[in-house]
Amino acid sequence: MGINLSVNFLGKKLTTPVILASGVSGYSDELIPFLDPNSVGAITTKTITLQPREGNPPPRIIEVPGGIINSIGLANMGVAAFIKEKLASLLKLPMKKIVSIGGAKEEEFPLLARMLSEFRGIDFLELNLSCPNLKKQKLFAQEPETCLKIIKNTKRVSPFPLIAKLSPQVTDIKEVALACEEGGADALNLINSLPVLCYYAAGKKLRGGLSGPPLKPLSLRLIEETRKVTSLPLIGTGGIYAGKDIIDYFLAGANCVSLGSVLLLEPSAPARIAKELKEILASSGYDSLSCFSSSTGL
Amino acid sequence: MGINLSVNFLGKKLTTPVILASGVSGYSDELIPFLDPNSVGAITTKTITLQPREGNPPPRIIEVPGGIINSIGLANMGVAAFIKEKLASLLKLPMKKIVSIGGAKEEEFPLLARMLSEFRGIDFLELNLSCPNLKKQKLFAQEPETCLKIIKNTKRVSPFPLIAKLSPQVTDIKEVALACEEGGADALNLINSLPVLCYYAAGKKLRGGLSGPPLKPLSLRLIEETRKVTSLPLIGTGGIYAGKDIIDYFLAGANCVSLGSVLLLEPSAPARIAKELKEILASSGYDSLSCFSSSTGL
Amino acid sequence: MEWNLTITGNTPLNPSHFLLELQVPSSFPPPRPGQFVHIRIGEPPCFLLRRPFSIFSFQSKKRRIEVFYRIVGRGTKALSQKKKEEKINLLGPLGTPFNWDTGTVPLLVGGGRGIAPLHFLYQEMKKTGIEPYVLFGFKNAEDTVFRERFSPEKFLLSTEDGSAGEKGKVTDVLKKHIPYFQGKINKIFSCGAKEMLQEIHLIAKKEKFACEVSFEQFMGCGIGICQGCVVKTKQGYKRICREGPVFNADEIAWE
Amino acid sequence: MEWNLTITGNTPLNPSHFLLELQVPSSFPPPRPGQFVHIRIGEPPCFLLRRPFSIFSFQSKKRRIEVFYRIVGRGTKALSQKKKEEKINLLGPLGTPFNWDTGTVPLLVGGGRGIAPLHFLYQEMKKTGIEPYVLFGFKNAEDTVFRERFSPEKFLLSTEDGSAGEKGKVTDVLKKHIPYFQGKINKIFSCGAKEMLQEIHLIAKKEKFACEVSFEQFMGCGIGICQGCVVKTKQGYKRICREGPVFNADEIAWE
Ligand SMILES: Cc1cc2nc3c(=O)[nH]c(=O)nc-3n(C[C@H](O)[C@H](O)[C@H](O)COP(=O)(O)OP(=O)(O)OC[C@H]3O[C@@H](n4cnc5c(N)ncnc54)[C@H](O)[C@@H]3O)c2cc1C
Ligand SMILES: Cc1cc2nc3c(=O)[nH]c(=O)nc-3n(C[C@H](O)[C@H](O)[C@H](O)COP(=O)(O)OP(=O)(O)OC[C@H]3O[C@@H](n4cnc5c(N)ncnc54)[C@H](O)[C@@H]3O)c2cc1C
Ligand SMILES: Cc1cc2nc3c(=O)[nH]c(=O)nc-3n(C[C@H](O)[C@H](O)[C@H](O)COP(=O)(O)O)c2cc1C
Ligand SMILES: Cc1cc2nc3c(=O)[nH]c(=O)nc-3n(C[C@H](O)[C@H](O)[C@H](O)COP(=O)(O)O)c2cc1C
Ligand code: FES
Ligand code: FES
Repeated sequence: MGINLSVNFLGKKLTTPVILASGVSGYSDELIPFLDPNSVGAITTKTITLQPREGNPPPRIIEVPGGIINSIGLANMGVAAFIKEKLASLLKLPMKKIVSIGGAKEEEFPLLARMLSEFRGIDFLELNLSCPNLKKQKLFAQEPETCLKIIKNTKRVSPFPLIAKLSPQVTDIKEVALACEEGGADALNLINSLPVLCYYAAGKKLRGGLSGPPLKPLSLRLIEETRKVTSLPLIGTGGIYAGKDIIDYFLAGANCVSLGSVLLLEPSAPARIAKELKEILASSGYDSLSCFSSSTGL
Repeated sequence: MGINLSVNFLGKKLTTPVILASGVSGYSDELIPFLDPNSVGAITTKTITLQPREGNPPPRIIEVPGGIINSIGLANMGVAAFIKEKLASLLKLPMKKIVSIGGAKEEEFPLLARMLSEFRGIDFLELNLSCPNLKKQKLFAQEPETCLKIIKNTKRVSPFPLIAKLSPQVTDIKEVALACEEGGADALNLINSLPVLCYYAAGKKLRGGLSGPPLKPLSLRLIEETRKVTSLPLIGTGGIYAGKDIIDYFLAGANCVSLGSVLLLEPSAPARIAKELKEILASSGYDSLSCFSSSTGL
Repeated sequence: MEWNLTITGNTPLNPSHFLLELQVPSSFPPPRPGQFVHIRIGEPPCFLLRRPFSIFSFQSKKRRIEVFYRIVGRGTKALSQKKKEEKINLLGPLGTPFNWDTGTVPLLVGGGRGIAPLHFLYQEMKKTGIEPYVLFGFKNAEDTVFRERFSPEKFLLSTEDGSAGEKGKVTDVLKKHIPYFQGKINKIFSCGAKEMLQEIHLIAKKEKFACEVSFEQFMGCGIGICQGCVVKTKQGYKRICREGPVFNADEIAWE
Repeated sequence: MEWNLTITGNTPLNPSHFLLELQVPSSFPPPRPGQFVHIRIGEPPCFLLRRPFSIFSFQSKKRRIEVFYRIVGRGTKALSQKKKEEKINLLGPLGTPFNWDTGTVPLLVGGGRGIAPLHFLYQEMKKTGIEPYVLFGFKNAEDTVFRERFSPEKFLLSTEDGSAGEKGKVTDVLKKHIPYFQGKINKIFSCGAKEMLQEIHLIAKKEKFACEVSFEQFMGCGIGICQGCVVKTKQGYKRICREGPVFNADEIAWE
């Protein structure tokens, strides 16, 4: 099929609008054997922190009716080990690369950006302002002022465009989005998983983030609201399992999308999803995604 | 089985902790043929407004993967017709009665309470501060100050204990809960459906409230958080489909629960659920729900 | 009103259309044409709402009901995979049926799967000695199931692609044949897409035929509780599961 | 590593335990004892994560693998309802297997469904001329499946209620028989609940037996990506799906 799935994202061309979300692609090495690289526009690393993080005690992931709850707790090797052990092979991949960074404190975001700044093969940095699995009282993404500050300070030292990843657990996403824009964010990613709680065995609690199908209608609504107040590119994330889900995200105002939980179930999903997307376009008589330019403002 | 499911709620005895939620029991008459009255502690009416409301254009309800989206738009006959046509037969029911009221403006809540005040067979009023299907920019339940004011003014004229029904779409539920308490709420109901968006056919949008299974872990987390800051009785609502779900709500800190979407699928669910609850208690060696008094602070 | 019924058949008529046959107990209220059943497809979290289907036929002696359905999504797909002998849970019969009396000379106009309630209506009318005229429209020849069940001299068929019967939309074919029906019939009964029903109502009004239409709409409870399934009438929204699915077309506030 | 396999059998052994048999193609890598498969139970939104199961046996000639499972929740329930001839999607073989060599004189200690990888281990050890001692513990007699597959003179059975074999927890029975095993065996292989594994490790340490244990933990991806399935070791958390499920018990940071 002569159908072109490529999209322009912050001045770069993604082969498809499908990004692999942070936390479900590891540092990319373990997922690569399952991937058709042509089906993926960009890959996002697990969120990297300044210090290595052990993560939360198990259990860390469980299926509940209709969703998945994870409480990984940002387990990662820390930025130094990441640079030493993983970055070189990541940078050899054909798709665009997004490095997700997470600070325990506000000041750590610019530090992380600075440490990564010399590796120009990185295409974008994503600021994880919204991890639900930390001990903090509030997420950064729940405090517009804090988002603004973090982004502003990171922007100063980052040679890479910045994507701010937001949380659904806010009263007004528009406020947060506007603060990020004011701080200098180049794009927004909506949404991270939703903070929740379950009991997985007699009285045993798991606090974590909900992901999977129910996030889609939530994310669509937040994207629609956000689209009304900003023309920043938006990455739509949450509950994408099929090509048709991506169409809905475009209709709501997203410019590209990212796949999370589906990769846990089906690590080879991107190829299927890209194929479905092509079929949908073909059957509607389109040969590229530019038919959505009106809704996305591209 | 000599198992007693009764719970004390605001000084009244509910035969079971199972309340039928607002909007899924109509004005009670149509559901009654399906109900075993002994399995239900209380019934909540559809939210009643000052003026009759037509509600939103169809479609109004749709299943999406993992959840249900409704956009009824508070269709109801208005308080005058409700009093004239429905209240008398409602008051004859054996279970406790909760009348849900909703104001288009803040001032309408006390007006509604006053109009209902002479019907002493009503046990509780529930203030729907959180309907996701209105045209307003913000829900009352997203503005702690507004909640406080509404409850305070309603409390003045209401001979009935007041339950405030809250929305999950807030940055910090604790703030809202504390404002409600300060305003004089006697109990809180967490949660109403979550504002979302879906596309149900080529490009056709439905904005509405998400209900069903995914609301359970969300509601449990919000209840746990709320329980830390208040000792008000809490009604746990969201995604209850089985007796074991109710146990989880008690563990999180709820004092009773309400059933929403399950009634759409299975109008006779309360009897099954009460039976399951009894079996769980029996198999754990308990003969009443008082085993949960520690977690609920009763 | 809630029943656990045994599937006695679930037969593909073509790749997308199936006929489901269910055994009902003697306590099952005899359904009337236009009424529907609300079928539980599966358990949460797989399926959270029932799916409504018109009753396609009722065999009172064998105590069987039939449902004629088309696969359009996840629920109907799962329904099509159910096997004989499996149990199925449903609410029904629900809703308000079609109305006719001995003076009625009916024309039944159906589109696609909208023929389901009209098939039942046809059967019941024949039992009361009325032989309706029938006009059914489909996409193409493959979809034209059950034509052999109607008396050929009173049966008209149309397909959009002309692969069977007359070519064209069912409403256009109806318009073409109005001269034939004038003076013969006095009431149209119809079921199908809303736009089609509206056109048919216009024709009926012009010709001074009475007209009853059966609507589809997304449903929640199916029993009148949730206000989920409304259609706009001249007296405001009415519930399709309770006041409908059959309405006097004159009542409807068409857009 | 992703396969669509045909179910050649899915047999109840008692009301809660089943044996699933799958045909694998010749390209399927010969699995090693201790490895597991990650089974896709159904489609979203019904099932969102796969479920991990040890390989219970591998018949290289017939190209069949078997999985022995217990119904504990929604996923295993749905698995038990799958029929012969249906297809099933899985990832595998995954994980790091048990280790032994010609000098190993093994005792296999399993509890409940934890016998699954040990059964496969037993079969493979026998192929290399090693005949392991076996001690299996169950809740009650009904659960004591497969006992006839082990040489009676080297097989010990216990049940918690004493309805078959010796009465008691499998760890207590092991302790009782330690004098018998002393000087005979040099390595314990075990799979079961974590508390049981910890007790077994204590016994092994005291007796200076080597000890390998296979863990269960809730899993996400099953292929090392999500960090969902860890166990605490002396070098920090390790992934059960990748560095495990089999670990040298000395490595584990028991609580
Ligand atoms: C009174 C009535 C009688 C009907 N009779 C028949 C019949 O005899 N044969 C037949 O094939 N179909 C009939 N339908 C339509 C049938 O209910 C839908 O095709 C079915 O619900 C689609 O379910 P799904 O899960 O396959 O589709 P999906 O699109 O996956 O369903 C998603 C959601 O949308 C709802 N939905 C989607 N389309 C419709 C629709 N057209 N009407 C109602 N709900 C819809 C579903 O119930 C579900 O909640 C009838 C509908 C009504 C209201
Ligand atoms: C490496 C490994 C090998 C295993 N081998 C076997 C085996 O051979 N036979 C057997 O019967 N079982 C085995 N298990 C356990 C099996 O995976 C669980 O019983 C199964 O996942 C439960 O799924 P469910 O949907 O029925 O339970 P539910 O409790 O409904 O599942 C809810 C969620 O919890 C997870 N979960 C619940 N219990 C466990 C558990 N014990 N381990 C992992 N995840 C769990 C599920 O995967 C799911 O995400 C093994 C587990 C692991 C990690
Ligand atoms: C196991 C797991 C780990 C995750 N880790 C991260 C992470 O490290 N950083 C981050 O920004 N998001 C993380 N996420 C969130 C996802 O990137 C995504 O935002 C979320 O899961 C919603 O998308 P989905 O519904 O497609 O899963 C994680 C999600 C899962 C399921
Ligand atoms: C069809 C429908 C109508 C509803 N109408 C109301 C309403 O009028 N007032 C209200 O407070 N909540 C209303 N709700 C919300 C429910 O009372 C409940 O809070 C929500 O559905 C979450 O519970 P559930 O997951 O058990 O459905 C409605 C929900 C549904 C599904
Ligand atoms: S579907 Fe609930 S009122 Fe009709
Ligand atoms: S399950 Fe994902 S790393 Fe093991």
